[in-house]
Amino acid sequence: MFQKILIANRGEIALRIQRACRELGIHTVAVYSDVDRNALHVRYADEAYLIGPAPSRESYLRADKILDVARKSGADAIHPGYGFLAEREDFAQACIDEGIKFIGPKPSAIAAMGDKAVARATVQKAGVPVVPGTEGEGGLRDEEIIAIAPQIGFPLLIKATAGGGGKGMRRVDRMEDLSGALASARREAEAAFGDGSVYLEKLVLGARHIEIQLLADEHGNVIHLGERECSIQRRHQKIIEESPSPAIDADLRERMGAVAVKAAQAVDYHNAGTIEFLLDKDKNFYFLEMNTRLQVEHPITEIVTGTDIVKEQIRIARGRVLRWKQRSIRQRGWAIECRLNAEDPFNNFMPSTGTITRIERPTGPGVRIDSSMYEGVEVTPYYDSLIGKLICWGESRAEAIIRMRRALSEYRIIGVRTNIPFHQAMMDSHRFIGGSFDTTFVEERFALEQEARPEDERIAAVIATLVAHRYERQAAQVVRRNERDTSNWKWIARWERMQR
Amino acid sequence: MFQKILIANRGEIALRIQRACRELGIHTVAVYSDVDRNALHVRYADEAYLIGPAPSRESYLRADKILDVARKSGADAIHPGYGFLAEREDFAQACIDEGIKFIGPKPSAIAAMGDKAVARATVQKAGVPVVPGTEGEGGLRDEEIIAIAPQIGFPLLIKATAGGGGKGMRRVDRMEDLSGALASARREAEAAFGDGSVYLEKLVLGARHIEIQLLADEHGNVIHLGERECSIQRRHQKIIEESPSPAIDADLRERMGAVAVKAAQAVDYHNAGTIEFLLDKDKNFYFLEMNTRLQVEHPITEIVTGTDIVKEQIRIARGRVLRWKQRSIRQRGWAIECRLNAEDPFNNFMPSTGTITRIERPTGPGVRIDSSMYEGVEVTPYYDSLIGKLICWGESRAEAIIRMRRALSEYRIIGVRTNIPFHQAMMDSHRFIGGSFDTTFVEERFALEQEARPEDERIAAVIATLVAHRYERQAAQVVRRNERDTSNWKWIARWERMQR
Amino acid sequence: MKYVTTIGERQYTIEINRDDQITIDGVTHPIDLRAIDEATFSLIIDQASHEALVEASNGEIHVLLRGRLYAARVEDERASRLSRSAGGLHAGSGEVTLKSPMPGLIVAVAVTEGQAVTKGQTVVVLESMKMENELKAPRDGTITAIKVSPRQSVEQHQPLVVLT
Amino acid sequence: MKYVTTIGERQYTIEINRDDQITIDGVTHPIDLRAIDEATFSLIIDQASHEALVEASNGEIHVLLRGRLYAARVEDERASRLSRSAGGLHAGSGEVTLKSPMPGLIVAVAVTEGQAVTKGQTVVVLESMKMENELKAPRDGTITAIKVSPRQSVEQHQPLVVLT
Repeated sequence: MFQKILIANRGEIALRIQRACRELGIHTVAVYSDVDRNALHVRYADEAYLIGPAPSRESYLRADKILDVARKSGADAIHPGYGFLAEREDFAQACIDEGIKFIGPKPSAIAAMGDKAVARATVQKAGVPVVPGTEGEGGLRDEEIIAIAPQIGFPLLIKATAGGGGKGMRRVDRMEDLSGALASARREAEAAFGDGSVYLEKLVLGARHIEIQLLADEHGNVIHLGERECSIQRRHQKIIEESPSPAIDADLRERMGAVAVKAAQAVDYHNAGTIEFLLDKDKNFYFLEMNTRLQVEHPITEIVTGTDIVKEQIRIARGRVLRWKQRSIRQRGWAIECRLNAEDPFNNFMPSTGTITRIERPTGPGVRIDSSMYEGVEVTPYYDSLIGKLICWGESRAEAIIRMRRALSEYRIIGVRTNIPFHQAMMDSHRFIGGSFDTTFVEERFALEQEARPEDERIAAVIATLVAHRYERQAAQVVRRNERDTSNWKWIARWERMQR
Repeated sequence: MFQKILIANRGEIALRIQRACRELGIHTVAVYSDVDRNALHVRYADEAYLIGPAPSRESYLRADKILDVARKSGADAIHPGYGFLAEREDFAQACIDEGIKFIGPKPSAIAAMGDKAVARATVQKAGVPVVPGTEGEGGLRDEEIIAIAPQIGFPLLIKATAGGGGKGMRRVDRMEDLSGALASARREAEAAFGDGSVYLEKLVLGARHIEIQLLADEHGNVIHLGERECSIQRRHQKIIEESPSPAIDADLRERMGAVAVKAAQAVDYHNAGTIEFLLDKDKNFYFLEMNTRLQVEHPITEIVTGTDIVKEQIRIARGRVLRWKQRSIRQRGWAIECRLNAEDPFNNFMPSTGTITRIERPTGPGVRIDSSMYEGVEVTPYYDSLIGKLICWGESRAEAIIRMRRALSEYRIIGVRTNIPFHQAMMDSHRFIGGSFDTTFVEERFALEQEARPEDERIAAVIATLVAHRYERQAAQVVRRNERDTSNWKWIARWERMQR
Repeated sequence: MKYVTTIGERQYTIEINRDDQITIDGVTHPIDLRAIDEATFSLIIDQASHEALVEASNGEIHVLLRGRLYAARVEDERASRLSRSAGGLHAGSGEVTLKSPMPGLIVAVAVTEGQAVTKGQTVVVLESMKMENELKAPRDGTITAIKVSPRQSVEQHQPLVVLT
Repeated sequence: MKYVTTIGERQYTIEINRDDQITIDGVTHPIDLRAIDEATFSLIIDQASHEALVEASNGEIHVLLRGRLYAARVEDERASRLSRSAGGLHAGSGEVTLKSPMPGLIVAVAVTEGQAVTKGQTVVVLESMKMENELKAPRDGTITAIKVSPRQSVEQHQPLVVLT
């Protein structure tokens, strides 16, 4: 039984884990960087410890400081969330050495899946289909790679063995481009991961990204919670996920689930994890990689299967036996998640920083929000741009989509730009509604246009004019000329309310 | 196909119906009273019409004005919500006469169920068990009632035939009290409903309040969506509801459901409706009354059955055939609703009016909120004190309870008193957790005590002192003496942020 | 700066030494208080994290913490000494006017002039927000005046009865 | 009071006659505008209900309406006439400095001094929030100065390149 869990993370996922702990009656310990003193994960925690300056490498990536806090606070377990230290075998090992339970898999499983080339080889041995590519455990020299490439065939992908987030990844269409692409991919991988090793994979055209959520206890039981489709991506970043997938039927789900379980068993996997697959047009599927941690998009699976993956992670880490058999897991209805990012969809998705001055969140039936934003929060450039996850459930995919439309219409954020207009356009897109898309859809076929809405524009002009008029009139009455700046805007509404 | 629906209501239920319309792509027309101009249901609507002063009888109860708005706006249907005009057969008839679809049952069904004595007689004829009591259709004189009473036995209840909300209801334990109680019950019923008719029912001791949610299309198909338990009541007002009920098993559910369907069929019922039953200790159940409208507590049924009752009401009113057979309805997990009222649980649940200056709402897994409150809203004495519904789902009843605890801990409202502490105490109560309670539980066995929390009190003292200290210090620096009033409190935090 | 803060029956002596340190009843604690918005304050004290909504109301400071509302009176030490030496005055003597806590309709007046009442006894029944509410005597005393009658509408803060 | 309000390419002439009535491009409409809070405004116009978040930003008024952000310039009629007669000045001539929209790391500088660029052409690649972002030329022109180099950290608003 855990009394106290340290959450080695920030943002919405730290809050998500704290909620699970609070429901279970477990005390939480937060760690935070200088700029996060007012963050929700600090305010929601039972205890909070400052661990360093804003840059992650000086705070959230400092395993030594985090372990020090764990010791000081007397935490019996650490939940790493996703990102930061979540997939660092050395951190998981350091926890074990300290006698603190790491809520996740064994270090050896993290290591085996962390090197993408090793992972390919390992699961292939266990009978899991992989995309044709270089065999073995990576570390090939350029000459070897160039020699193998023609057997794999073009187009192909160069991938970093330490890969993640598309770094060190290159598409190569012709033999003559290979050598140059290898050099630049290695440079990028070296810069990003400190490791320039790469391997080759055949590029699967028209592929969808399908992943299987797994739960594995420490007694050899492994089940899957069905699939998620994450093909709506941009620059290898997932933007919209759904469960189930419109491309999967019961038979394929069972086969992919069984293979995913086999892949996990190949590394003696414990706790929650995800096997990512590519699914081609002929419904062949290939192992892509395993994420040995909680995923951003776990809520859609929770909703359709009626589970709480984070509470389950904690139960598993306590040594409990899985409460379900595979046959008791059933998907019900459909869930979609839109990742809300602070970025400008009309300006090449440029990240947007600033202070969120007002948030209006959707509520009502079928809506879930996981977010750590609040009014007055500053979105800084130090961490990723995810400002919230909006998840909608519907009886059918169609209902999930109309509900997402409704929820997006209620979600209002001012102070930073958000990609809400992108999501709105996607929910109106015929191809998305029809379920016929692949991972290239956003970048190659989906154009977000600032299409004219003349009536709305006219109303916006009216509101702008009326508000400006009031401001002028009231400012003339009350405020001295030199105090008229934008900060007075807030004050006006308040003044007006006082006058009523 | 409806293009435009007028919602003849206000508050959270108007918003709930508007959300359903927005999801279905139907335009909405709001009506509002003077004090509701800034209400969410006005701001969420596509069109909004002022219909009169604050008191309901001059606005939300003015059928003539509402029909006038329906004509002017070109609405093809009216959704009455609950309360106000929802169970007024004359209003339903007036809609029909205007060629506007009333989203609810036929006037004759409203009438048959509206007179509680008639309803008893009608369903009894159809083979539905009723509590022993006076036979026939009410309108009995005192002498007749006094003559029948001994056959029914004491304790018994006097009830108003036009009843609702406990008005005109009296418990009578002895023959000698009957005559006086009759007189006062008739007076109260006359004052409340303009109709002093009463009837008698045997008082069922230790009874639980169980109700069955029905859906009936206009083609003769009737199904039920399982039960809700609403035994946590105070002064005949429901406070906490849950679905399923800890007192019901599959067999009893099937039997009660079948009887409820029979009761509805007895009046050729269409649309959504609810049959309320008393369930005694021996699991005998008795028809209590039918609510011929949407219920406040409908969300818990939506969540466990995966339906959207309001969208279903609209589909039924469009003439669609029910999309489900009885056998396709399944309950999954457990849902609990806490009604948040503006009232002081430590001061005899005295209603609390005022301006809500800050609301913090729970989000995250398994939480739904239906509320029409916002920061700056004024809670007036004109309408009921319901300020929100907090609904939590869990895989099991235990999980629903721990999640409700977590959600209640996140829900923070300042500006009016709320009954959140009552709900927190209930979620910690052994009897509630054990599921062993009846409708008298809150009033007879549940004591909400302001039990000491010395550590929290100490922290509250520290925060109060620190905030007061800052205020004093800053006020001394910046504000002239005569401007120091409570409205400066807001300003201080802002000032402080500006100084950072 | 030294304060005496009272919540209910209990008094806390809190000394604010520096922005990041206080002394409570003689024991020193490191603190970090942040204003999140106009009403929300986050306190970290001895590494424990607390968050409260704070509002000033009638000279008291209301602190909503973990679902419970605490009404605190904060006085600096000197003022506190003064008020204690003048104490006993406002404890149960003098005239008290029971006012309507909200607009509504008087349903019943349960007392008559000259009647002795005990603390907590129902004095007036007021209908508001579709509910009947029993207004109770704030302390023992005698009813010296009744200002309303049944079926009368009243405004918020309107005097209802006077108690001596 | 008569205003000329510009959103994108379009201009609206809006006359505010009374608190409850305006004239848009010559047509009169009944209106009811309410401030819900500092940023939220509710408008009922011809019975149609609209709600927007409004914020002032760099002399423009930003209106977030149905998920879309509109940047409006509101001028009274006289000021508008003046600015139009002075018009054409700020259309594509003079020196433009491309500044960093946020703190970050320069990944690449895609141009050289003296190079001609067209509007929309990538000039600098900036890494921030774990993403690479392409900063583009705001209009056609010639690069006259480059102020940063790859792997250099930059602050928000730091000048990157100058375009003439």
